[in-house]
Amino acid sequence: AGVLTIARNEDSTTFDPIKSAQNVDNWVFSNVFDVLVRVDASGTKLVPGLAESWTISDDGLTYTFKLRDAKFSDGTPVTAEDAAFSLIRIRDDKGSLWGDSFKVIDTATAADPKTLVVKLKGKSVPFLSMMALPNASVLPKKLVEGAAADTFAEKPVGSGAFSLVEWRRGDRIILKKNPNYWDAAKVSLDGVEWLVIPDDNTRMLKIQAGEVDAAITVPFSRVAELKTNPDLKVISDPSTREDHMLINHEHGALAKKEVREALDMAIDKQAIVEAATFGLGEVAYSYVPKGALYHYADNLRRPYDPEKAKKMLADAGASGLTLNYIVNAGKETDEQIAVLVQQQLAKAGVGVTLQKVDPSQSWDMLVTGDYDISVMYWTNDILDVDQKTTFVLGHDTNMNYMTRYKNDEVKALVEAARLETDPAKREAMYVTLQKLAKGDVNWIDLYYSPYINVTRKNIDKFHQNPLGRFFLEETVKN
Amino acid sequence: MSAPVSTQRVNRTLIAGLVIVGGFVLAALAAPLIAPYDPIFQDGAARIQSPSLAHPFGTDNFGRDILSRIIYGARVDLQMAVIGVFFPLVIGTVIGAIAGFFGGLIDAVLMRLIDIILAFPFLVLMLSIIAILGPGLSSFYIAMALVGWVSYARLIRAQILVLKNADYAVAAVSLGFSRPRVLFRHLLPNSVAGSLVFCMSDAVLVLLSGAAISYLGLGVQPPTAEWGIMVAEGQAFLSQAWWITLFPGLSIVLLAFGFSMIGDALGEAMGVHE
Amino acid sequence: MSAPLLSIRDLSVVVRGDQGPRTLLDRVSLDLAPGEILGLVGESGSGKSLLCRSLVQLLPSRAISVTQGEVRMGGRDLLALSEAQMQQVRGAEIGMIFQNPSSHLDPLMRVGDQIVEGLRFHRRLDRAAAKAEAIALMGQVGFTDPPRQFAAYPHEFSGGMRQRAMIAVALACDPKILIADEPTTALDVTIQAQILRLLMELRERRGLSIILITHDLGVVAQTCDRIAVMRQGRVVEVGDKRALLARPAHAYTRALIASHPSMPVTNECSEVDDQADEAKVASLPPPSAVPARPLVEIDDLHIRYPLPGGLFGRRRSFSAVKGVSLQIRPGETVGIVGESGSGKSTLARAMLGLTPIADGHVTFDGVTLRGQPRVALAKIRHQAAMVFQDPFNSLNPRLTISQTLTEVLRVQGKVPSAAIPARVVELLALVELDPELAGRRPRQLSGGQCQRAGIARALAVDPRLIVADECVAALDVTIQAQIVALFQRLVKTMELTLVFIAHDLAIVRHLCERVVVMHHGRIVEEGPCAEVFERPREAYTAALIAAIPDIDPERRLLAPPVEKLAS
Amino acid sequence: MHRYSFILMRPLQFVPVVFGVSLITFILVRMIPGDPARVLLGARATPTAIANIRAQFGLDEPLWLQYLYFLRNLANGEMGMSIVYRIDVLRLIGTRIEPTFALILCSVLLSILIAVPLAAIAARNQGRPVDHAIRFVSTFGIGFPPFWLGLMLIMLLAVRFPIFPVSGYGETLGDKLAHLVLPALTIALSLSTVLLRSLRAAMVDWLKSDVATAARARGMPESIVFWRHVLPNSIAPTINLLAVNIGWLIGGTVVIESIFALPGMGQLLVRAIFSRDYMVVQGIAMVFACATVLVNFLADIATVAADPRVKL
Ligand SMILES: Nc1ncnc2c1ncn2[C@@H]1O[C@H](COP(=O)(O)OP(=O)(O)OP(=O)(O)O)[C@@H](O)[C@H]1O
Ligand SMILES: Nc1ncnc2c1ncn2[C@@H]1O[C@H](COP(=O)(O)OP(=O)(O)OP(=O)(O)O)[C@@H](O)[C@H]1O
Ligand SMILES: [Mg+2]
Ligand SMILES: [Mg+2]
Ligand code: NI
Repeated sequence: AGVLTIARNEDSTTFDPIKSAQNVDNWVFSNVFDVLVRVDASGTKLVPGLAESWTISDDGLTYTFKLRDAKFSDGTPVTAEDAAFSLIRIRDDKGSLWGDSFKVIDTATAADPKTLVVKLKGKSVPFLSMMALPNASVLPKKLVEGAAADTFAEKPVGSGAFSLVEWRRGDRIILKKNPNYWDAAKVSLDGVEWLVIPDDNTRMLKIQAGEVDAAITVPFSRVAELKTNPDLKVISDPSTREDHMLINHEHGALAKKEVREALDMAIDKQAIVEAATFGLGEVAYSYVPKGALYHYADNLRRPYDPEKAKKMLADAGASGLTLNYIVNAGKETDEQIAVLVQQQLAKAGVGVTLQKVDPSQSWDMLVTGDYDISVMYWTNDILDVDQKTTFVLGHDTNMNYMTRYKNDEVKALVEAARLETDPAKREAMYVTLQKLAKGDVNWIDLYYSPYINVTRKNIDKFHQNPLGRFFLEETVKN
Repeated sequence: MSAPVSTQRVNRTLIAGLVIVGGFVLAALAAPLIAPYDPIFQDGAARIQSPSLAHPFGTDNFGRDILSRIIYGARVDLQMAVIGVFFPLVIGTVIGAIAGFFGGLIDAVLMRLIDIILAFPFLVLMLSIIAILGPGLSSFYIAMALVGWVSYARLIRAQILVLKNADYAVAAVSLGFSRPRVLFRHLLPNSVAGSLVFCMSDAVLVLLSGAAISYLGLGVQPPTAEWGIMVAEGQAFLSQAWWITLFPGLSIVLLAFGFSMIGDALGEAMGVHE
Repeated sequence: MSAPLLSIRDLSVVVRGDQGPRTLLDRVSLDLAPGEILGLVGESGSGKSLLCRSLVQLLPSRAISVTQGEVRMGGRDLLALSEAQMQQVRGAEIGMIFQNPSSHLDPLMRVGDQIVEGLRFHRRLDRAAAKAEAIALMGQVGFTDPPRQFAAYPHEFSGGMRQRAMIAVALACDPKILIADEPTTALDVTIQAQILRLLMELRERRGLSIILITHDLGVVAQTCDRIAVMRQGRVVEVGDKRALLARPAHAYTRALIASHPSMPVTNECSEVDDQADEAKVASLPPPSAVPARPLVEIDDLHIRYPLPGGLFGRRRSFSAVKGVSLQIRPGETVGIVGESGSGKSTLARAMLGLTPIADGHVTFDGVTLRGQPRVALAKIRHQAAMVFQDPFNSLNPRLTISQTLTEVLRVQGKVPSAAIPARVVELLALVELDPELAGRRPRQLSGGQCQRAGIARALAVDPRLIVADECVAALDVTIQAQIVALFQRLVKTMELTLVFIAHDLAIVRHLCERVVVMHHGRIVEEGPCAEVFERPREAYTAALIAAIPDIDPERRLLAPPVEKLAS
Repeated sequence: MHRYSFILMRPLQFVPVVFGVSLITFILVRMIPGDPARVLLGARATPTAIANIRAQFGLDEPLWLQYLYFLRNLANGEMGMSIVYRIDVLRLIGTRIEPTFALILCSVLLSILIAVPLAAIAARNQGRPVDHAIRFVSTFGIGFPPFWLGLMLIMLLAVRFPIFPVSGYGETLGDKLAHLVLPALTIALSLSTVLLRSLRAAMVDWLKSDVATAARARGMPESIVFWRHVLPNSIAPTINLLAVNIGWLIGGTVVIESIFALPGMGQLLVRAIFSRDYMVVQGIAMVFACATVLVNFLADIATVAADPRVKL
């Protein structure tokens, strides 16, 4: 029982799920809304949400969801009509940020109040995983339709475990237990408050002072110290976050595979793990993060060998290489890594010019190819690896995540894997992809890192799954 | 003549101020000679060490020697203070002098411009300019110059407005001196005292603005040693490694102290109050 | 002499400074009888103010202290009183009025409240009673509408009114002694006469004893019973007014009397070797006999200043000069007199093209300013120069005297640059400035020295016309006399045309051939000096002349209040 | 009466200022490289999605047209839609306006409460050890980076000795004040030193002035001399200094807001700049500009009220 107060570093932007693509919003959407299909706590399985069960037609084009008896927080029942409306809305609404991702849906109709039938335009294995996106939550049709959407975004009604009481912008979001939630009996908390405390120090001081029950996004540098505090519990949950170094394949010597290999060998990832994550992370070796589906644990790991790297560069005619490194301003770890990489590459004879730019601008520079290297990260938001694979290797319109990496064999394989329904075959295909990407050094995998959160001693079961969802319906405040 | 006691005090304040600022200038000039380590060298084995004989001010999370970084930082911070004040001073003085001296339409237009800049949120300008030009010192200087001249222009204009009716200015006109000569040779030298005093506290403001920008993540390029960014980055280790923030923080405070003392002494000597 | 009300014995005051202690007052002894007016005269810095301030223990700095002596009043030694006891003496027994009423009245407090403040503190009156009393007092000191003026702020008053307010504040607690520290130095002669008359009336009515500080012997001669002469911290001579003026014992007193401008011209103190020059001038034909073209010709001149305020762009303006016509012939010495604010400076500036002209014409040597501004200005800048009232503020404080002169010579370009240093030396000699002073800045010079530098600067232009705007008003009488003598000499030797502006008629009478009287922006009278001063045609002129305190105590200062007559 | 006639005139001068600020902001924020649509869409951005967003917010129109739209909206009392928050900018600002201005108000009051008594003590003991001590501390106080000072205050007065809350903003008035103490103190510690120095200098001058001498000469005790004559005269010149500093504070509180997690406009502004939420930046710039202009206006009125000689 009791109200759980959680300190985080940023405020939500909206309560209309289709209008946001940010974690800050998704993490609250999951509290307030519910989806047809959920990803379980381990982040590896799809489990029933609002849909009790589902069937897939043999041609893989028709999905039939059987909805459970659930109610929205205002007491009206959740119907297949609402579900169909929500799917069409995320695909077609002018304000939707997800239109492209849901284009594969052809029709969504309510066969009866509890049966939703979705027809796809083409076969898509990842489709079911997409249903678990908080952005695809089921919304009450009559409250969202037409002009009501704007009001709804501030006074949302959902079928999640909690419902919104008040949103004090910039300060906190106050949620209370939703008595109409289909699994309400299991929910222990009376309510949840998401507080905004942007400064890392203040956030940590806030929980140390006992003014909040939990604080999320704990800086790695703080973990050791917080662990010594007997009133606190530091929780480390595996995540799908992977930090990697983008390489612009179109820039001079970087087009040569040997040069990229040399760079991979010139970077001491273990040192980065030590310095930037204080040993909490783990050296990465595949673009598919550890703990995610189809992760290949035996992928190639090039040893750290600056001497050899130097030689390889000389052999490739690229000694005296100087690289333009775009650093995202205001991200502490990114700046730390930049400084470290600069020093490491110097040992291999590679000069690095750091160029710090505001993160919104760095996007533009990466897109236009106005860079040599830059560190970015990716966190999966759906269970299936296809999404990331397509973005990173599938010759997507975004130039393979701005790296301009080109390999037609890889591209064909990405297409094939998307349509492969046999899990074993599919896994094999993704293993191959991981090997090929590593071989080509599409980018340099740096490290995997966990979600680090901290709670007061009296809080139990405060967990995130690798996709980031908090399971507050299970959390207990003693 | 009339107050021997206060003359002595002025001198003491001035000397104390000059000693502090001069000390930093020396440290900056002689940095390669006196700094015990390379300021950007990272010693993986010596991360976050508390002050010791080997590292008198301790090391930071990269194992860089804080003392050396402070010494090298003096170069950047003094440069920031000087350039961050110099351009506003020059631009503001010229504009203020012209507005005050010529009056009329020029004055009216410049005054409206000043009103606009005063009403313009400093942060929007600062962050926009830095975002447009990219983080770094030159963007910082440009932003400071675009905003900072206003205070000087107002000070100088007010002075010139008074002085241009002073007898010696009228005398200069009546003796057939040209207008630029009257303005630049007679009026300006007599009106800059207030600005020179203000300079000193302005230098402190510049350093603090720099630190604030670093806090917002748009400070100088890493791995440059600069006090503001050292404090801002060291925040993460505030409770476990106080020395990472304390020493650069104290350096800012001390340099600011030196500047204010010089400003005080100048003000008292020239009979101007801020 | 009856038993003294206040008796000062062997009072010494010392300032501790960098170079050890310096004695500012040296064993001063003085007595003040009940109902007596004691005049305290002496050059600037002689310790007059200090003496009075030590009576009430209000020394100007912590470094200054009384080292010996006593001040007896009603059986007590004032110097031995505690601060709390002293507060009862100040205001209640000894009231003070100061030289500069503008800076001594609190600008943020209504005048009436400043009077009330003392009444409530010393006499413990309640608000209403105090207010009534204050209004009565304001009436006594000559306010015309006390109930309304009670609520006015000091800046809304003229200088004379402010001085009256100051007096009312001092009288509020009915003191036995009033110390008036140069109460009229900043004021017009006409206002000065009113204030002095007020002080004498108060003495009659209240039986006040007054110590009147001044450096104008004329003021003393007109008002005081006894005179004390101070010099360098000592009282060099004390005595009954008539006796002292008639038979000054001390050389300094004699010098003071001699340099008083109201002394007849024949008694003049100018150097003996001027005789020769004077002879030369006398041999020249009178200027009017030469049908020369006027050097300056002013025709129906109007000058307006914009006034601040004015709602929605309706600009209001104030006419400082309203239709003045005047001709000045080469070689003439013309005096312009008139009360403060009558437009003298404005006219002078207009003559030199330093002020925009609203209407009318100024012609300099045949070129009109409005017709051919460029030519005229170029001509004026080359042939005319101005000497300013304030010797310190008219010199650029950052430049040394020789830098100042050099710059003028260079800009004017009349002297080849190689010859400039020599010319500087020559100019300094001309104004009798020690060449050693050339390297100093204005702040390092005395007022008289600065004023000489100012004149040298004007001469550097090698002008035909010099306009001197109140160039001696701020100086001591003795220095005044020197500067006037210098002008006389220069005019005679250099064929200058001189326009001499002053509100002190005595000096003008001394120096000029012709005088122009201005009032409220108009010329009210004009003519040869001797004529105008002997037989003024206008009442205003007569009032001005009558207001000059003569050093001869028998020529009483009895003229009626000027404003009422003239306005 | 007449002295206050500027109150009628002055608002006319606001117009060019507000117009100028809007134009400069408009141009400036659009010169920043980076596309709001891309920021909004994040890593998964696709060209069609970007084009869609740009069209929705009119970002594909020519600049001058966008500015005209902005002006037209402004004339209707609207400021457009936030790209990130998807609500009306004025409403968004409305939710964030209170903490910022409450913070500024508290800081200014606190600074005055600190500065006036200390300046009085220092000036009345000029040259004595107390004076030196106060001047020394105040000179030192100027150089502290506020974010550092703020954290130190939190550690001391909220964690070590839990007197005040660590961060945030309350709901009831008392609660809000409690939350505002530490941030206001952080600002006041530096603002008050500026005021203190100026006030002390003025007081020292006025204590030596003729006005004070005249008051003493009529037997006024030192306390009356100080409180009735010296203090009012010293305050007048400080009003302007205070106004200039409030001008700096307006829009300069972001660091403090961030440290103390105050849900104010400063934070919103910085986020908006970083995410290129043009409309929000414009809106806040306008609000700040109006506030600054208003503060100066009030300062003018205060100056006129404080000193009967002043005409504007
Ligand atoms: N605050 C001070 N510190 C040191 N010396 C002072 C101070 N005030 C006055 N003096 C010195 O005391 C002497 C007497 O000054 P005082 O003001 O009494 O002269 P005064 O006769 O009133 O002159 P004036 O006619 O110019 O008013 C002067 O030599 C002056 O330099
Ligand atoms: N710059 C100005 N702006 C507005 N009014 C002015 C200005 N200068 C002078 N006046 C006004 O013009 C009138 C004449 O001034 P002017 O200085 O010529 O008088 P004056 O005869 O020289 O007086 P004084 O003897 O005091 O020097 C005065 O009422 C004065 O207030
Ligand atoms: Mg005196
Ligand atoms: Mg004049
Ligand atoms: Ni008159």
